[in-house]
Amino acid sequence: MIIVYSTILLGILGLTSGLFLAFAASKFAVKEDPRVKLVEAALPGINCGACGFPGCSGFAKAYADGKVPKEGCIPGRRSGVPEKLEAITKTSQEKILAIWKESGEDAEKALQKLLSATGAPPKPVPKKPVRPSPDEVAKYKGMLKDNELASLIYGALPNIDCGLCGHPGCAAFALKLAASEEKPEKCVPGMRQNVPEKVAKIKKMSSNEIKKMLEETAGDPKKIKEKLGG
Amino acid sequence: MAAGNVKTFTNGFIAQNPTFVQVLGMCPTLATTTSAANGLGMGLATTSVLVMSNVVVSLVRKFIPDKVRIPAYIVIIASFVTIVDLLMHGFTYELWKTLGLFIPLIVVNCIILGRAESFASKNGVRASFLDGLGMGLGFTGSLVLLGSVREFLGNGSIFGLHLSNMKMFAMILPPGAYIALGVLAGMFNFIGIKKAKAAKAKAAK
Amino acid sequence: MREFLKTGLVLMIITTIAGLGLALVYNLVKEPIEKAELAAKIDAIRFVLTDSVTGNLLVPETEIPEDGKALAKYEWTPMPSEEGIMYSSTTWKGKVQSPAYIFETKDGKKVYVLTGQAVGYGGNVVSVAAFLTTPQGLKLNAIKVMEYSQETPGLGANIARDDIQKRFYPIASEGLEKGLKVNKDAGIIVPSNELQRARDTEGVVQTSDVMTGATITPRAVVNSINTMYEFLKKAGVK
Amino acid sequence: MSVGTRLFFIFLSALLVNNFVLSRFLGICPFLGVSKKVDTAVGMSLAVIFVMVMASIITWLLNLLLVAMGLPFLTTIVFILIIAVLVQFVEIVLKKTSPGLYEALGIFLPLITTNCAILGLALLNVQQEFSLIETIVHAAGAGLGFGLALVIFSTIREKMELYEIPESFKGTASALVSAGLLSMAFMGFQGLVKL
Repeated sequence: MIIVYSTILLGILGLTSGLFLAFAASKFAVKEDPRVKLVEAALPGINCGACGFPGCSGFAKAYADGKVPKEGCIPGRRSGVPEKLEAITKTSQEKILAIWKESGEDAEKALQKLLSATGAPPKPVPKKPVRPSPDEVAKYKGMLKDNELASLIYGALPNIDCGLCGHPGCAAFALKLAASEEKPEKCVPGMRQNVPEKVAKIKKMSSNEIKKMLEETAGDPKKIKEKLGG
Repeated sequence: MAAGNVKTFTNGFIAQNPTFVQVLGMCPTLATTTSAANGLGMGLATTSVLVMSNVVVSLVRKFIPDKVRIPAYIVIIASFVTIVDLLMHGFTYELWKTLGLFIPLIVVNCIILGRAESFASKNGVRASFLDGLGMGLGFTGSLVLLGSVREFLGNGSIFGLHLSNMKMFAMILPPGAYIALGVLAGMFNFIGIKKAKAAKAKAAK
Repeated sequence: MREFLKTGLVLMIITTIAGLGLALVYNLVKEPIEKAELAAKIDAIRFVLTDSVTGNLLVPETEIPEDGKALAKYEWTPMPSEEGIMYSSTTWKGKVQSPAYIFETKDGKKVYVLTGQAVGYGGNVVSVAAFLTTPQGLKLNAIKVMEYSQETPGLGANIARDDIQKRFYPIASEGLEKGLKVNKDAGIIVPSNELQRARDTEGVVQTSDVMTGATITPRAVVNSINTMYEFLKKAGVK
Repeated sequence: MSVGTRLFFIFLSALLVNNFVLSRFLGICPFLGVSKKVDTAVGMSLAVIFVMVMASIITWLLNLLLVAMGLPFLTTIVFILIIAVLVQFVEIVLKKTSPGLYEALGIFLPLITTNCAILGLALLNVQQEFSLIETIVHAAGAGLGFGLALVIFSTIREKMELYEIPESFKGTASALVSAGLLSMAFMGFQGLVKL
């Protein structure tokens, strides 16, 4: 007898609570900003409050308004949450809405779609910097000749062609910087030699100032660094 | 796949140790670690429930609509806890008598629902099984560690073997639990920071 | 509408399976639990029936029941019981479980074995006690605490230790008559050579030295003894 | 001891003597997590008190049903299911009816489902065999006790941000040690109530 009672009682309780929640959810439905929902899906969801925010949804809202860094979620740090958060902030609003519609407002599916779309690996595979081959480096160096801004920026870079910025060598990176398709912070060794300030200085210079500096230093990176060092 | 699994398994020991790093599951940690044996008993019970619920949650994760996600996971966890409670009550009567109140509280132990939500609901069965096992053993490790520290300071014994008759009774009382765990957490961070510094120094060289 | 049903049904399936599983496990485990608890009870009865001073059994060995059937022969229920509780005391807020048992000692004196309980830190603290009829009146021969799972581990749960339970017995009828108190409530510290005298004459049980920081659990045991004594008096036992 | 004093004793013992966080070790995960800022602490305490009282009433009634049907082993699972459903319902209603209050209070609610204090309280109400009024008073006392400990602790932690703490003791480690001292202080209330 006990078995029958227990199964029926729990069955009824389950049904009523399920219907109750579904009914309440639809009756009190509220439009949610999909970006916050995506961020929430990326978080571990344990609501531990270690970030100081009350639960993951609190942290998600704050992150969406840019009030908190992507490492704010302490348990998430080692399971690749910062990379996912970065991928979300990078995608534009229209793209998010599109993905949101496509995946029928299911945060999990939308997150997977978004991560695969922006190439950020859903699984946190550590990026091993690929050391560029010498001929690749030479090829880009050749292309520097006819672009003064790029060759001046090249002079400011550490020129160790480590590839940490994700580009094959400093020359390629300099060309990208000149076309402002890349951010100077990407140059990891450059951080200690305040490369970002130097690049900013160069960007502000007019074209003949650049030409003058190139002639004075004859394009020698060491002299360019001294001039820019300041 | 094997390397990934080993990593998921060992993840729970140091890298994401539930007690010291993720700061989860504090209620049973502080309460049952008055002795190493209690800590061990509690740790193993939690591990078994954690592994079972992780596996089942990852099995059914596709069928559960998002609206009833938390109640569904909690029902799964609660039924495993009650099963463990009944089995312990029937077959290991002595241990059950000492751990009475804390077995039902495993249900709301933040680790289990945490792992169910953040890991099991997003990964396959094998990975969830290993994660549950790793996290559970990491949790048991920290429970036994804290249990032996408190038992040693509290009544001079570990696992009941009498070592010293220095009895700092405060260690058994609630404040002792907080302080002991605080100091242990501090040491854990200290080791972590020193390791990180050593790693950075090596990388910079 | 369909969407509601889907959610409701999914949760219902899960809870029904859970309910079924639990009920099956409960049925599987019901006998072992009863067996384990009966075994524990019989051990307790054997324990309380041994004279704490001389260490030998008050009743002949053959009288100690081996199983539920043998135990039933000694049952004694002077009052009606509802939900297994025969008597509850308003003064001591304790309860006496039904049934009680009567044994005959070797020299024909009656021994009343009762199961009493009182609310402790987290729940009921249940204990089995034996009261021996002596010319001066009823004497608490021994007590064994059975159920203490809700007490705080390491604090109240220390009541399980035999050396601590020894502080609660034996107690002469004069102490019982006065109504037992824990030494903390009586506000005195009993010197270690006076423990027995303090119990027999003033009815004060010294526990604060062995169970510092835990007063609720020992107070629950003392209250259950007082309740059992009050029950025996009400049941007309001299 | 008249009913009134007994109720007051139950309230006082839940509030101070057997404080849910500092001596019964229940509800520590949010206690450590959310106590960084005072306003989140106050919001969290209100949410906890609110849910504790409602959950206690419903679980007390359900327990009558369970005992009547002779299913004692279902207590845990039925209680926790009700708590989870209740919390989720309150969150949905709050999000719609008063976004302002939801902003301050509602976001704590998913955090409360995994809070050991609520289930611990529900189980204690049943084990102590409280009547309905006593259960409500006990729940209010426990909730206020939780809130009291949380708010006091958050003020301490806000001050602690200013002290220079050794690198490895920042954050949770120093929080735990100061919680230990706070729990020692609360032990001072030990003999206050002989329940």
